[in-house]
Amino acid sequence: MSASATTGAQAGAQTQDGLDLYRRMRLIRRFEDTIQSLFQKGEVHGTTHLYSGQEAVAVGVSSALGDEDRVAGTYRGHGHALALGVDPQGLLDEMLGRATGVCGGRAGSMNVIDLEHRLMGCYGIIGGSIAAATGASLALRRTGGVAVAYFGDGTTNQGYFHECLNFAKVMSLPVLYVCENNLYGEFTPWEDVTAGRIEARPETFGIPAVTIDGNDVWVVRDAAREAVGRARAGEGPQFIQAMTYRFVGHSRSDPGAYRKPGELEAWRERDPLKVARERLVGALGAGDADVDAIDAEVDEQLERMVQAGLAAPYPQPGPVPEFA
Amino acid sequence: MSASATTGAQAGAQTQDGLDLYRRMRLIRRFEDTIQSLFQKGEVHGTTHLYSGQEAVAVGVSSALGDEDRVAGTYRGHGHALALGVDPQGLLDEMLGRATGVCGGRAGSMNVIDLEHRLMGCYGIIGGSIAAATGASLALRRTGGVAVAYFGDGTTNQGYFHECLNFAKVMSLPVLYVCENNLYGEFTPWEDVTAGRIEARPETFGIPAVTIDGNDVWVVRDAAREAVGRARAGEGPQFIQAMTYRFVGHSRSDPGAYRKPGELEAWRERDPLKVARERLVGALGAGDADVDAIDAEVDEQLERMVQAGLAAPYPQPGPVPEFA
Amino acid sequence: MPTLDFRTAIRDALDEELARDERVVLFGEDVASVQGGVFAATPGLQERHGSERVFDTPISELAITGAAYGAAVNGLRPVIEIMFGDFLFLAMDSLVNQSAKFFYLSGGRGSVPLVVRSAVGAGGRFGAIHSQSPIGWFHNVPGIKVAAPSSPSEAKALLKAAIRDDNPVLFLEHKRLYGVKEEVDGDVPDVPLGRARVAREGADVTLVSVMKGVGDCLQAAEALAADGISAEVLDLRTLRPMDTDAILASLAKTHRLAVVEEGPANGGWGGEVLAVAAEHGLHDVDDVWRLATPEHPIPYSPPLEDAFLPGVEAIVASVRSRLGAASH
Amino acid sequence: MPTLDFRTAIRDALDEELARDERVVLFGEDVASVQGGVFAATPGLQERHGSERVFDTPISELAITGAAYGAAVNGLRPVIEIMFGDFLFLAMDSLVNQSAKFFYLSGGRGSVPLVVRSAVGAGGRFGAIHSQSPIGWFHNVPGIKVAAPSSPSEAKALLKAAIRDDNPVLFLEHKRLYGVKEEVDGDVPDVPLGRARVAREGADVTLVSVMKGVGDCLQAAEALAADGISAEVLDLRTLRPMDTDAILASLAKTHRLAVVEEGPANGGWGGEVLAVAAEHGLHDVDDVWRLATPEHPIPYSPPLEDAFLPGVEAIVASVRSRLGAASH
Ligand SMILES: Cc1ncc(C[n+]2csc(CCOP(=O)(O)OP(=O)(O)O)c2C)c(N)n1
Ligand SMILES: Cc1ncc(C[n+]2csc(CCOP(=O)(O)OP(=O)(O)O)c2C)c(N)n1
Ligand SMILES: [Mg+2]
Ligand SMILES: [Mg+2]
Repeated sequence: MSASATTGAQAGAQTQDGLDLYRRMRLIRRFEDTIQSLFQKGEVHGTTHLYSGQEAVAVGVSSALGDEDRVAGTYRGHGHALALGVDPQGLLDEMLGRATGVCGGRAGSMNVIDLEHRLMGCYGIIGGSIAAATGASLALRRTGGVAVAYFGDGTTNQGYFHECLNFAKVMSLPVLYVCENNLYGEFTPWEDVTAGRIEARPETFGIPAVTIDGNDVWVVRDAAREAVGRARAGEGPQFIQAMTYRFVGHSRSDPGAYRKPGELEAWRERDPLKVARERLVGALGAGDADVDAIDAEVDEQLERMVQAGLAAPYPQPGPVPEFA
Repeated sequence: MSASATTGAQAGAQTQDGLDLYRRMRLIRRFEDTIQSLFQKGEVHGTTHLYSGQEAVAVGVSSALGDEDRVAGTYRGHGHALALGVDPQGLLDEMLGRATGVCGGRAGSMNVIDLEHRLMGCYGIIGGSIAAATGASLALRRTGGVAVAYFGDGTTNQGYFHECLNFAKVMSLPVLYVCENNLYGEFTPWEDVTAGRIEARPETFGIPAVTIDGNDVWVVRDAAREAVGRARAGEGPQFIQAMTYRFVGHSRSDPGAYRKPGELEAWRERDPLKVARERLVGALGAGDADVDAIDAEVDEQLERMVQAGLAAPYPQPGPVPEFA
Repeated sequence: MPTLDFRTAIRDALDEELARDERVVLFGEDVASVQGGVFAATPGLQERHGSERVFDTPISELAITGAAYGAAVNGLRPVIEIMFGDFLFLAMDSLVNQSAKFFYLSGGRGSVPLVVRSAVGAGGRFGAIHSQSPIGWFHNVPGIKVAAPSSPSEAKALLKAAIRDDNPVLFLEHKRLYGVKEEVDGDVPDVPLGRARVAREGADVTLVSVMKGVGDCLQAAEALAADGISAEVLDLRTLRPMDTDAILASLAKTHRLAVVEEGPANGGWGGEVLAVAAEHGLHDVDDVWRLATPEHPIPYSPPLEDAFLPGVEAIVASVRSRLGAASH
Repeated sequence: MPTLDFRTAIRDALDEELARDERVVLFGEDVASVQGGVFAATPGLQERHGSERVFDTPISELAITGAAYGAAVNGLRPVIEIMFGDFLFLAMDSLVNQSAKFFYLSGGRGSVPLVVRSAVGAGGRFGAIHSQSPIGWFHNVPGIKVAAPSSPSEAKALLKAAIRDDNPVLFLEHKRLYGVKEEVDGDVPDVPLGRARVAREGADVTLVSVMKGVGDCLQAAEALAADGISAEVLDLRTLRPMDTDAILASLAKTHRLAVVEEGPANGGWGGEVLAVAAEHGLHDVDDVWRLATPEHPIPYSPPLEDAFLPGVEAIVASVRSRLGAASH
């Protein structure tokens, strides 16, 4: 096969790979839109924290992980789960409280667990994901795996953050800490409650830290590949601060009154889906039609999922064992 | 009065002041020796954590404080208390479990409280002193007071440390954090369990931090005066890392097997009492006799205290109200 | 008659106490935000009382609670919000090892006037980590008071009493009550901590509960009245100290007592009520029992959560069967 | 006969399980030190099993406990030491909100084989913050087991059972028991979690306790035998799950039951025992009561602490008077 054919093949593979990343992000976005509308319809209950706008982080990081790795997500975890390959129908059914949900309807939006798909859990307590991943890495270091913790900017002020990063560093554990800095903790700008630069905190412990554009999936993947590689190679914990922004309220009850004027609009210009589409039809030589096709397929997929989900049975109350 | 007379008077005042600092340190040292022997005699109970070797820190810091300031000490708090002016007899009686103890025998070695002498408490939980002082400064900022927290090197790995320093910095509270780095947390060398430099942690938050010789009471006082002054002036939290060493076991059950060869001997050369005596008879022009006299007076004082303490009544058990 | 809703009752109590006493301060996560916290219970308080006295904090439950303790010991009277009761574990060390110990250890010379507000309870589909009731975790801790109001007027009166109390008080706000409205004319009367309330007089059985459970018991009592069973409803209001006199008095009257507790029976506060009955009122007891939740975490799915909670129907059915049984 | 002391029993159980199962790991503050921790319960274990499996940690209770949870979910079987039970608050969030919830939320697909060892109890003059008994704080938490051994052989058997259990187990070691010796010949028999033990047969009254309290009850029973009172002593061994069958069986036999609890009565585990008796054994009850500690923090001064704790004399006197009273 001629060199040019090879590069052509490589280009094709790269394009295909880029389209796959785009599809995953698009799936998350439409999933969240769907959850929001189902919430308004009274089919999703309690509260939800949507990942819309942050898709490139989880999709980029997950694309750098192997089968031996494990992930701890947060209450804002639909994207963390879908990026790992958790069955979208199972996740939707969980939100709908159905027996067919990935946790049988027991967990709901904030507490999803899917061990089969490397998701050790989503944690409703701020900092819980950090502890979970730190501990996981104690086990994974025996098998060459790396643990990943997602958490937000506001979580860096919690005791879990400090204790676990120090613990992981002194034990040189294979764990990657991914701070999704979306500028706010609930309604509070991160600078108002956070002393100094977030990335300086891991650096102080001697943990390598990078701050990256969290809305460009390729940038995220490259950073994650490097960090995961170093962790796997025995270089100890790694830290990524991904700068991003959530397009929706903190939770369903939040109108977002605190946003600075023009802020949301500016970030929409940097929508990770927009960024990816431009790269795809630009440098990666895909056609707009290829991307449109994905959009249509994902929309269809979600329509089918909603129908199936709303038709799925609710779990039957009944005695449940307290202990394993 | 002639200039030389003035300087002479100043020198005299300086010498007297130095002798007072020495006396306070000597009192703490002999107090701790006494506690140890009373422990062996079965008159002091449970466990004790002695301050021997670290006297210059509490004495130096306390000499920089005013009536409007408040202090939070630790389970290693006899020195923190005596340096503030807590009645030595009351403190000894507390250790002896007598009704005449500063807390009526209820608290014991680890939990001494003496509000009258600006000691809001001694805290048996690692990090408790940091929270207590941080909170105190919320109240003291109304009255121009400064709160001081003492804690050890090992305590900087505790969630309290991280959360409170960040809290104090974002709120710009008048609090001084005094880390007594005596190289070990219990039996563990601080480097083994602490990632990076301790002083880098406050610096990361933008909290001014200095590392000083914790065995020279004048060095400690100068650093404390500067830090307290900045805190009082509204410049927010301040941090001092005082390098020091404990001459006795962590607690009464500790033989100190972990000490590096020659380490104890080397630090004994830098005994804060030795350092102070040299400065006194040197630069400060005191006579050895003056210092010897203090030693003798303090020894006598303690003999009298022990007699009085052992003669003091035990508290009577009886109903105690649960609530204020 | 003018109505008072639970949220406003909380807000008004805070507003009035902040206005009455300079030493009162309020802080927590997002409490000073426009929304007035996640549960919209504190809007406008920062505007009215200034950012020195009402302010947001970092997400640092341990620092918030420790700082409140340190401030309380030095002259302030802090009210803090720990958003969800489920987060109290992260604050518990300071509450139990600092605040609850201080009065005793100081030889009675000092005290800790501190109120910890926290939203608790299930039924809102918030799942296992945002629906728990923390009473059991604090019930065995001397030096802490635990208040658990059942209505807007009770909430306003008890919160004011808690703020004026010189001891640490854990003040629990049941999420399902925030929307509740009540007709209130004029000011609500003062309520002392530690005193229970007979919410409904009855002769055949005593239903003991707190918070949302009191309303459920009142509805159940209504239904039971239809088939000639006269149920007394006792609102404990405060779990610690517990008003054992009120429990024993009602028991002496009805000889049958059921506790309705939103939480696992094993180790719950209802066990303490039964223990008090057995220990001090045995001769009055014909029957005592508990309605509580199953011994597993709180489920998310609506049918699971509904079946999990002891609701009005369950109370009615249980009383019917036990009284039937008891009359054999 | 060869003797086994409590410390060695703990150490041997750990040593044997570390040797038996690669997945078992042990960590905590200073556990790997020459001394083998502050209570000298783990000396030599790092030398024998390597620093990957037995290691010291920073003073970070939350990280220790959270890391143990994360490791347990991913195939290890961690045993951690939280030095004093009083420090458990700092670890409680992970225990209750992570470990205790996982089995249920995972739909039963995962579990958390985790043991938290902690030294508890008063009587050693350690004061208010180093002497508490944490049972009450965890008693109301589904998904956690609580073991509280009363002797060296019980400690060894229960610790091995806890390590082999697939659930989070809080394993409490009473400080006053560390020095206790017991004649043991050969291997100690296996003991299942959740099963109580009749430590002494009796007919007139049942004394229920755990840990050091069991020994006190046995001594009291001896003294009571002298004046013709036959006391049965029930060692619950596990507080959660609680062996209610054993409690009810003994009650059916003696009709009188006293709980000896080292902790405040209000909200303590003894209340659950009395509640079980009243709820499920009322017809068998002639008298039930609690001997517990006063409702204030634990004092340091020896005479205060001694009077504070329910000792042998107090138990004897209480049984004498209640049985006298009851026989009227
Ligand atoms: C211990 C704890 N405290 C508070 C909360 C309530 N809470 C949920 S999300 C959130 C904000 C977290 O902000 P950040 O870490 O930036 O993550 P983001 O939500 O922005 O993704 C808070 C305070 C919680 N879940 N747990
Ligand atoms: C939360 C908590 N964990 C553990 C302990 C047990 N402990 C008492 S002192 C100590 C070592 C503290 O070391 P450091 O902070 O350096 O202070 P030092 O004792 O050296 O003065 C430990 C672990 C405690 N009291 N509180
Ligand atoms: Mg954020
Ligand atoms: Mg130290």
